Amino acid sequence: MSSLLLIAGLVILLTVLLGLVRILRGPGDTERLMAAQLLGTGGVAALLLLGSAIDLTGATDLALLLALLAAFAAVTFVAGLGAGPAGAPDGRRGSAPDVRGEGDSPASQ
Amino acid sequence: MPDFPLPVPLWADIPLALALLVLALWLTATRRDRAAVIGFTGYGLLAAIAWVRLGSVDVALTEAALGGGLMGLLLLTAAARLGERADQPRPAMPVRLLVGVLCLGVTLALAAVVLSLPAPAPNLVAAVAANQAATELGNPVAAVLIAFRAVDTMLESVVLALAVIVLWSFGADRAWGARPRTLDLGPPSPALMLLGRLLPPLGLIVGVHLFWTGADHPGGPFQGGAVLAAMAALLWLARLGEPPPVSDGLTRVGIVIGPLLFLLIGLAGAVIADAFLAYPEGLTKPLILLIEAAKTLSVAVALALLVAGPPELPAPAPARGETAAEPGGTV
Amino acid sequence: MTEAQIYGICGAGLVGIGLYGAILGRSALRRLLAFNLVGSGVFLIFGAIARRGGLAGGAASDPVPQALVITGLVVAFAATALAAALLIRLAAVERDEASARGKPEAAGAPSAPVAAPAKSTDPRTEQPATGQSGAGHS
Amino acid sequence: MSVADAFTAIFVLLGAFFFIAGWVGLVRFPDTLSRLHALSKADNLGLGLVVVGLLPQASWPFGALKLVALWLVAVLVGGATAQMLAGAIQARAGEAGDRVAAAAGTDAAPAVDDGPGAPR
Repeated sequence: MSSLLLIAGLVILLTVLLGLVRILRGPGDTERLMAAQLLGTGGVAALLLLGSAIDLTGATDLALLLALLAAFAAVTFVAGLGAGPAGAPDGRRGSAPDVRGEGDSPASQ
Repeated sequence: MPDFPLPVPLWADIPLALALLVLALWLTATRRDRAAVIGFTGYGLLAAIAWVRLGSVDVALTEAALGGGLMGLLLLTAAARLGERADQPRPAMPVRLLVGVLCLGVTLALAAVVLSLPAPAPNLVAAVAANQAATELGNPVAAVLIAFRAVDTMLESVVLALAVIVLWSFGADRAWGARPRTLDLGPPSPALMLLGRLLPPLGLIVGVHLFWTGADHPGGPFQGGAVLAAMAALLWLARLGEPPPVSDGLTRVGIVIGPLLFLLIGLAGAVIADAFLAYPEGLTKPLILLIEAAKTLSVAVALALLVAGPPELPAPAPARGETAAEPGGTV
Repeated sequence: MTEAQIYGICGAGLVGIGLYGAILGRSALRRLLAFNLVGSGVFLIFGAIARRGGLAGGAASDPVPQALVITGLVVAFAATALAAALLIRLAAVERDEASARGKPEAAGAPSAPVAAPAKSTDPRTEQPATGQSGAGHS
Repeated sequence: MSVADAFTAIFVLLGAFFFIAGWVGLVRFPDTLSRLHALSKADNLGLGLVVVGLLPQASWPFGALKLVALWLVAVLVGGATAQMLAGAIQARAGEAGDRVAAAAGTDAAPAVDDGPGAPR
């Protein structure tokens, strides 16, 4: 049984690690954020599976913490879209156009 | 750990380590600040998993709470506040090459050191285990933090309090006494408000659980405090509450109560028990609990205030009427 | 290869990458990230050593280095928060100065003349000092 | 293999399948909203099925309770963030459309949503 859980956990971990491609290539920051979130969820699932397969103490606590906090990046990102740079009373302008932005993958691969 | 059909190091650790390195390379090379910061939040999540694989669940919890949660919040707020700024001119190619070679040298030297560590690894596991009973704590890491290396831990909570003071001093003179406003990123979306209403109660439970369970299992004041701070920041982000003004007395008490109590009990230990920061026989566990509770509170307050930023005056004269509903809530 | 070796080497690589980024980063925020990478790499090496010691001593990980890393993580976070606040403050001051100089900026026009002179004098005097404290932290 | 183990195996494998599907969708789907859809599948179904599958293996009652709490948190957080992201994407698309319509011309081009032509 536990070897099946282990394999499933490893498969999920590898899958979400491959999702890093989206962080690296974008094209937009929204995609990067989604990939980061998949990383969080998949990390939670992998931790649960590995935790019950090879008896990692505290893996469930960590998974709970990750599930609770993994979305903070997304939340702040979206909230930050509406905000302008510091001191500018009127948000909206300046920050909206650069949601997208070309990924520069050649540097990393 | 029993044997398994496939070697975990090969399939989990090497990809994880590679992912960390690729992500690190990418976020130093990429062009845009905010993209790099998003990558860094992913990095924090991966690092937490790496720490579990290293057998340090306590560290993994801290890394997840700070690196995965609060750090993303802090840096993405900073990125939103800064906007995209023009890149600074890059130095000439030879300089970059030189720096690259030197950094590679550092890496190679460190890697050589890691690979040539002495074979029977020196450790303090036995020493900690031998004396752990005296602290009545089941978690060896907690015992080290609160008893065996108590000076470190106390000074570290002093550092947190000092950091808040320094941060507050960044504000303009005119703004002294006002509220921090760095997290005030504009009107929240309905989904954010829902999250802000439902998540903090759960986070409160998890935070207190982490603090309480820290005596015998992985967890402790830092992890619990970080979760509580993250929940407070979420509330402020959703505008369901506001950070307290810098002049608020209760907040100041909250910041210093942890280190202060630690210090007082430590000083009392010099008189009652035999040394500074020693705990008297029999009272060890209650005193440790008291210190840890105060420390959890102080860590939570200090971390939340660190994320909230220096005091700021409300944005001058909205002029466009969109944020005009706000002045009622300000000091 | 044990996991201690894998993550130890990973940590060594992170220190190198972070150093490069901290020296030649494209922007201040990026250098801040790189500084965190260096810290993370050092902590991972610490973790590798703790893992070896722990396995030799019959535990999952040596508790003493773990405690040190926890302390270090919290302090690194505090330093990062300070640096980020400094960057935001600096950007606000620069923007105020730019609008005080009468740059034709759409958003700055109505409010800037009132707020700018008072705001831009005091931060300028504290700027060198804050710059130093930032350097001391990183 | 007991019934509980078979139950676990089926649900965990299904969950893993949804993670793979979510990843494929995230990498291969042409536009942002579809990718978000794929991500939500992995978020809710993938993690949910894994948690359901692990329930028989968890210690009763606190281990199981923790798992259920975890899944509830994940669904709440995943749903709310997906909603927020979708709202942001839509607002951006609307803004870009306005700007194109007004033919302001300066920074309209980079703001247009990354449509079918997204690099791959």
